[in-house]
Amino acid sequence: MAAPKRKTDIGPPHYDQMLHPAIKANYGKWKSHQNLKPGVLMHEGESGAKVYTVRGASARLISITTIREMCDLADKYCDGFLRYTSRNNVEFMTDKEANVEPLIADLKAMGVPVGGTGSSISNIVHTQGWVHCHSSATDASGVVKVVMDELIDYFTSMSLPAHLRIAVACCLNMCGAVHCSDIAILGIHRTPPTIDHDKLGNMCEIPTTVASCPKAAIRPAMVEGKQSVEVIEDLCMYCGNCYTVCPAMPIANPLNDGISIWVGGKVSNSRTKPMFSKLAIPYLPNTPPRWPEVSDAVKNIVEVYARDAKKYERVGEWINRIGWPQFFEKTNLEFTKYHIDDFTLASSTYNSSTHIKF
Amino acid sequence: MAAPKRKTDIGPPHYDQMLHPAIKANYGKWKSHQNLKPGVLMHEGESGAKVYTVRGASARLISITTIREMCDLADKYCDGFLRYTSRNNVEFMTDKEANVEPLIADLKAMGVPVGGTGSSISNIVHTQGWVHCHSSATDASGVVKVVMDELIDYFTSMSLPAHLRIAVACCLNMCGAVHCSDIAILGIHRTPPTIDHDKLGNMCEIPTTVASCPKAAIRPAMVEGKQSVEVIEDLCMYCGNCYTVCPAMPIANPLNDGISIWVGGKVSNSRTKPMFSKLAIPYLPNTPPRWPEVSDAVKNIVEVYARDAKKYERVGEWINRIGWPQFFEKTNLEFTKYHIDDFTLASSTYNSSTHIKF
Amino acid sequence: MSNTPLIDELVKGPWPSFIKDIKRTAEKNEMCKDLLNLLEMSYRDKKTHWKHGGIVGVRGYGGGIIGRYSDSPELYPGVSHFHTVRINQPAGWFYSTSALRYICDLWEKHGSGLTNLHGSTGDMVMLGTTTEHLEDIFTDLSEHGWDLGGSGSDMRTPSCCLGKSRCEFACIDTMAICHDLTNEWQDELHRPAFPYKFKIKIAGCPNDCVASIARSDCSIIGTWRDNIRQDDAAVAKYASGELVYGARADGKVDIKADVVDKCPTGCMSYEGGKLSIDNKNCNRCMHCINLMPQALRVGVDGGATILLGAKAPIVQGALLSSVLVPFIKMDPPYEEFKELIGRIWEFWDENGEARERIGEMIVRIGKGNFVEEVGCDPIPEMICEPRSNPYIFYEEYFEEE
Amino acid sequence: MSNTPLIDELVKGPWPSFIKDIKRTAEKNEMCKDLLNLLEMSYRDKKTHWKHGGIVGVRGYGGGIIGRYSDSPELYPGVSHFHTVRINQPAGWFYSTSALRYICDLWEKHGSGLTNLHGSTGDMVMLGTTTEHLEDIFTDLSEHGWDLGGSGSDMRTPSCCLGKSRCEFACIDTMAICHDLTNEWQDELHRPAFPYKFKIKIAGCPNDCVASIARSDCSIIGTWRDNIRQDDAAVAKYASGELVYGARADGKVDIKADVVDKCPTGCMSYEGGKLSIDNKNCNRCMHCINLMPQALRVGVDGGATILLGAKAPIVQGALLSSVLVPFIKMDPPYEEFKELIGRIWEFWDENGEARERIGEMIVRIGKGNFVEEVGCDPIPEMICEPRSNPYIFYEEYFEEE
Ligand code: SRM
Ligand code: SRM
Ligand code: SRM
Ligand code: SRM
Ligand code: SF4
Ligand code: SF4
Ligand code: SF4
Ligand code: SF4
Ligand code: SF4
Ligand code: SF4
Ligand code: SF4
Ligand code: SF4
Repeated sequence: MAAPKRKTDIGPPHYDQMLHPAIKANYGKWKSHQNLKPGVLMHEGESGAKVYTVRGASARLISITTIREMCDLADKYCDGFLRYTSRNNVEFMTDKEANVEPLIADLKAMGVPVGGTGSSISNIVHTQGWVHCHSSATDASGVVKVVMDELIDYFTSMSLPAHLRIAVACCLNMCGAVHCSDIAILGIHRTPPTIDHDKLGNMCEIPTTVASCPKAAIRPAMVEGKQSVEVIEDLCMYCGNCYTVCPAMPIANPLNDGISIWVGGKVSNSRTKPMFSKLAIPYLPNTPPRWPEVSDAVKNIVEVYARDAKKYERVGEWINRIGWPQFFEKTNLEFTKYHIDDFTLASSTYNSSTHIKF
Repeated sequence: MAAPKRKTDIGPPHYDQMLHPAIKANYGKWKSHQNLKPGVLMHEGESGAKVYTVRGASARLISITTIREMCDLADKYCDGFLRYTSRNNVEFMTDKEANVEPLIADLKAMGVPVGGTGSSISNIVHTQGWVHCHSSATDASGVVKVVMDELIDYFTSMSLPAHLRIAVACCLNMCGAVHCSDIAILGIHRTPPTIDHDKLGNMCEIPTTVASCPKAAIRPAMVEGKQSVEVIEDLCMYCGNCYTVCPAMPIANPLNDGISIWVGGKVSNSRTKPMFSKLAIPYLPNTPPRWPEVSDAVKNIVEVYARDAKKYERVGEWINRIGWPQFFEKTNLEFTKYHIDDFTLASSTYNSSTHIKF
Repeated sequence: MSNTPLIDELVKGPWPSFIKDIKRTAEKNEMCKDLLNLLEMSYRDKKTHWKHGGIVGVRGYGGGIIGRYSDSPELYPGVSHFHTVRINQPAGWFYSTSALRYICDLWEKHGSGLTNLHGSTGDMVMLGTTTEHLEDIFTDLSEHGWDLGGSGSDMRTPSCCLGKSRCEFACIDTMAICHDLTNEWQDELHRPAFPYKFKIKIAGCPNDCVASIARSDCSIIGTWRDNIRQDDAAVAKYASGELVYGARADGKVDIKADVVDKCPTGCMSYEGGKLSIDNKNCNRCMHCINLMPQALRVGVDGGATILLGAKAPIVQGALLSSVLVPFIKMDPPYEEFKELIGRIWEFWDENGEARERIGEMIVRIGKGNFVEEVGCDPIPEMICEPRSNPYIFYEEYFEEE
Repeated sequence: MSNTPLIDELVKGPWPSFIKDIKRTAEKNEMCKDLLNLLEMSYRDKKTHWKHGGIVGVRGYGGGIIGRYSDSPELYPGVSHFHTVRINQPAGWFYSTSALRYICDLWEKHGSGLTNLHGSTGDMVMLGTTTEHLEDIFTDLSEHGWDLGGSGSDMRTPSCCLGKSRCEFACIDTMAICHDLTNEWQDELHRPAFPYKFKIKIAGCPNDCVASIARSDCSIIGTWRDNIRQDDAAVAKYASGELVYGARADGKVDIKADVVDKCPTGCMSYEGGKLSIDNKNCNRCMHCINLMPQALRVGVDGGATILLGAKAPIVQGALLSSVLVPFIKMDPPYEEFKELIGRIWEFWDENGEARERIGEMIVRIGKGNFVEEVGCDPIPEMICEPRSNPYIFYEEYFEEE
């Protein structure tokens, strides 16, 4: 029996094979676009050609059952092509205007909301959570589900002052662009790691483990005659990086793990420079299966923003205009000492001016 | 013989004794002011009372000869009162409008330029330099003199877009508000300290000396059997703080000491927040007695600013509008790696955007 | 009663439910069933039940597979091993249905049937398989023209916005670049040899629809050097309301208030119905073009700004990418760019500490030094502002003669 | 030929010449003569000729005198000792000529005749005397109602802008406060007992004419809580050009462009000749008031913003003061303020490291912790923005029951 063929380093398939003919024909020759309604874009080529895009929501964590259904629709309406966006929505493209409405109807029938374009809340970028990661302080897909259930009307409309981008990450590793989101939902640990001294010496390199700590809270130590480490608990701020590096230092703590909320980040260079998200709520409890505290908190921020911001103001731009004191006042959120930075760039966040509103 | 009386902790004389009657009468009851011409202010009380202020330049380093002459003028025109400003100018106040012009004439005759109000270049805040400080990398009073000789027309007029404040400090200790000046002139060392190992152990506390170094470049060391320290020269950036703490580590080096120029700082909260000055020229040679490189460099920056800034734009506000690339282009100054921050807040100064002008 | 009352709550509601989806697939797949059980347990315990990953992989490759084991193999044997396979997506995440159906078939045969389309880095993330399947999966994939993505301390799978394929704003051909770089650096992608991971993301314009500036060690962002193209007739149509900014429900454009006054550089004016742009002072923020795409277009002399160093918070705090090269032409074969990256990798290899991202190294050694070492000229575009502290390492000095 | 050809170059030019002044005084004073010689030597050698200071002082005081010795006593004995005496200036730097003449006489008798009016901290800086004169100087001074200023690790001589004495913008009585605090804390001023120096500067309004925010450990800056007072008739006069912004040669005010459009909060509008201010959104920047002082005035409910921590670069980089208390009434006897400073000093005393300014300590221990320890509530006015890094020290957590 001949060994099966095994090529390496061939790279991904060429995108050329994956493009709808109308996309291929107008590649690099687009002139403009219009946003016809929520979830529907029309791109116009220099030649006058038109391509319609319908954007549907996706849970991102999807099974082959769902993917095949999406393929069925693409076969029916889009000559057998489709794509996913950088925020995990699914997009169907066709040059036949007549296909748009039937496609939308089929999507809705399948339970796929159509929207996410323009001044909407698009899909939530997120991570693995309890579905697949050892590091997670909370679930990701579940949190996304409950938050989007609450905010779905903002997905299917374009009624906000500007784009609003939400992200979820299940630990401080922040897989995804969580740290630059209009609203970021972040799983957090709040207690120091425990140390399995029996295993540490065998499982982990001690110098690497010591170096992993941003706060220099870890020191080599002999414990009961074993090479291990100790954690100076006063210095530890629960980032979990030691656990990433050394499995013998688990940090999960069901009683205390939870979620923090961050606001005002952005990525685009439109008008203002990209910005990091800033702390809004230091801690909300982990309350599966539907995390009502989290979805309420996010909804509250979105609603205050929707009411108060001016046209074309992203969340961060809105807050910069009104100032953080008014942000906390208007959202009715508590300001605590945790909001005041104490890490390496802290001094650059202090208010070194008398610019204060009374 | 009785010991002379010796009171302690009586504090300074009460300012009440020092106030012109018209100032006292209107104390806390001022309504408004006008800037009648360069160097002349008129303050108006709620009662309608008027007080005229004439501001004259001062070298700050002044002798009793000069002070007595100033007193003569105050006796002649101001009922025996005068004051100095926070930028070391001298101010004469009178409620008699008729006194203003004769006073100005006398001041000019004395060689005292009148001006420094409003959108002018006021007096240069400065420090001791070679006149009195062991730490100085350059002279202060001499540099001030040559720069103001060059810029005097900006002192006696109000022709600039806004206030322009210059400061000189003779070492990195920066006595004065040098670090927040429209233009700052700063004496610098550029070579590591030398170490007098014979004296160090006796003169200096080794732990304090080690701790004094911002870059952790100093380590305790035994040298030829003596307790001393060593400097890791690759880490040293010549701040001189070790010398401040330990006289056995002199840092002055005539060949290499020099001057750096900083721009765009401000202190007032007017419009924009207070700002630090930023590096414009990393090094100019120390060329007493008239430092032509320094006065030319400052003049060039002032002139470009005067031409290019909009009304009411301080230097830093102007640069923030046009951007640093255009600042370097318009002033024809070289941008070097030294301009790129590499200290603790460095990452916050990187351009994390695509906002670039071509 | 259901075994999974907690996660069943997530079947409710209008947003697509991943639980519903897994449940449907669980009818045919045991791994799905046990995943649901394990997840229910996490929802009850408020705790992950995955253990720290082990090292698994396919022959000849150092990355592409994330090993994953549950902490309760005895309870839920279906997910005792539940590794992830990262398949390198086609550039721009475009698919033919035949290609996607092939992947579905593969995952039906060799895995849980669950995926992430896509992972945050951009890969097709195939969730849940066991070690024994890995070689077969790989062979099958490579036979069908697919390959694995990155993981570990390698170049990670590059990704890009859809660029010229469907966007008039694209100043560079993001998908062509992405495909080319991925192929050029297959060895760097598959055999971890760097101090730490290295991510590349390519956006066609400063809107940065792939968030490259926030999450790639190297961000390639399209821009232009010449002038914004302007169609005055279309400007007039926006002014009259005939054209609107379609991305907002309320999209009528007030050219003065919404465009000119929001221009960050103040380089636009609108007087007597005439819109003027002082292009020398435009910083390419895109705002005006975004609002009036029928009237304003990016210039024709396209290229890219290269920025370096974005990363998540750990260890020294999050970083955004920052400018290294303000403008570089990005035409195949991208020699100038590739040589630059070559020099960067070489320098990082020699000077980076273990688990030190390039952005952290730049901060540690100083961006000025870094720039010089990789053969670039220091220029003010690299920074928002020059240093304000006087702690300068002067490298040149005079010596006594 | 002159002995001092180099510094003679500084006699030329229109700006007042300190060399000319010293020369005039040198005719009667040997110290001046030798100072000129020593300075000439510095100008030649490009190097200071002063040695690291020694500790000198007057009985019972730990500060107020800066010891200074030249490195060339044999060459220039007149300046072999050349100490500085810091005399505490009267608040606001106002003088009667009789007071100043007394000082001149004193310095003629006991010193070089040279001064700085004033030192950067605010003192009258009397340059150049010898150790033997110090006690006599002090006795004479105290007999005449004067006292020494600060030096070393003590509270330094407070200073202030002229405030209510001659400025309509003053929201607090800076001179009264400065005088009161100086007297209240004579012990702290004269007997160094702190980890390092502590400077207080008081400005009457956010224009901060004493640069307190840049160079005082505690900045007291006047502000107001109510509304800007507005005189519409005067606004109209500015509009018509009858009134001008006198501080610029070209001072005609364009109310829309120069005032409204430059308001940093956008809280002003000018329509149909009516200027309106949304005072709730005004951040008290002073710009509009500065430009039209006859039309706009600060509110009547004055008080101060208290900011902490400014300092020069060494050791950890320069700091500006930052907000601790947004608004505090500053009426005599200033109890609330003094108690606050008392708590701050106590905490700094216990927690500050040697030679650690309060600003550096705040950065080291975290401003949130500091604020709590000195009994203030954390409020968003203290910061420009909340933290962006997730490195939070949670202090409260749940324990297993
Ligand atoms: C699968 C994925 C999340 C997702 O649900 O999409 C992921 C999952 C993990 N990431 Fe990530 N990262 C993923 C994209 C990211 C991103 C976003 C990106 O690439 O655009 C980031 C932020 C950007 C960055 O790189 O800084 C990210 C920052 C991290 C970090 C922090 C790295 C740092 O330098 O701060 C870690 C920790 C580490 O490397 O040890 C990490 C580590 C991990 C590990 C391997 C956990 C670990 O500690 O070993 C996770 C495996 C989970 C699992 O069991 O499947 N992951 N990770 C993403 C990769 C999918 C793909 O290939 O397409
Ligand atoms: C399809 C997609 C690219 C892809 O390769 O997948 C895409 C496509 C377009 N983007 Fe985007 N953007 C896409 C992710 C992004 C991202 C990345 C992200 O969200 O993670 C950003 C940066 C977001 C941020 O700043 O945090 C992004 C910032 C923009 C902006 C700038 C918005 C702003 O004002 O800040 C525009 C301009 C606009 O819409 O006015 C834009 C405009 C567009 C246009 C109109 C470009 C065009 O001419 O076709 C496209 C249709 C947008 C729409 O949804 O209305 N796109 N866009 C991505 C869709 C994601 C989704 O499913 O929601
Ligand atoms: C005389 C004066 C400069 C002047 O020409 O006006 C001065 C002179 C000295 N300063 Fe200063 N400082 C003077 C105001 C300042 C200021 C400005 C201010 O107070 O508003 C600053 C910046 C603000 C600050 O405090 O941070 C200042 C920051 C320093 C520093 C750096 C302190 C730091 O924390 O970074 C030092 C170094 C030290 O303390 O060892 C210093 C040290 C010194 C010493 C004592 C030199 C030394 O290392 O021992 C200088 C004595 C010179 C001499 O021989 O006379 N001087 N010093 C000022 C005091 C006059 C007065 O009492 O009115
Ligand atoms: C006399 C003095 C206070 C004192 O107690 O000695 C003073 C007095 C006045 N200042 Fe000042 N300022 C004085 C130092 C300052 C300083 C401190 C400094 O320069 O070190 C500042 C902060 C400078 C900075 O930001 O770097 C200062 C920033 C201002 C401003 C804000 C200017 C701006 O736009 O940033 C104003 C408002 C204006 O002039 O429009 C102002 C306005 C005024 C007014 C008009 C206030 C009034 O109603 O009387 C006074 C006359 C100003 C003039 O010169 O035209 N004063 N003023 C100081 C004179 C110094 C000198 O001799 O030149
Ligand atoms: S954010 Fe943390 S827990 Fe979530 S997938 Fe990434 S590494 Fe795992
Ligand atoms: S959790 Fe973070 S801060 Fe705490 S010991 Fe581990 S690495 Fe250090
Ligand atoms: S700046 Fe430096 S050299 Fe100048 S007076 Fe202050 S301590 Fe002395
Ligand atoms: S000069 Fe500054 S950096 Fe150099 S050794 Fe001395 S204290 Fe350290
Ligand atoms: S980044 Fe620019 S080119 Fe790419 S999809 Fe977004 S708008 Fe289009
Ligand atoms: S792209 Fe931005 S900076 Fe350039 S003209 Fe348009 S709005 Fe102004
Ligand atoms: S700080 Fe304000 S109150 Fe004091 S002098 Fe300046 S403008 Fe007047
Ligand atoms: S004081 Fe400043 S913020 Fe307030 S209204 Fe005037 S210009 Fe605007």
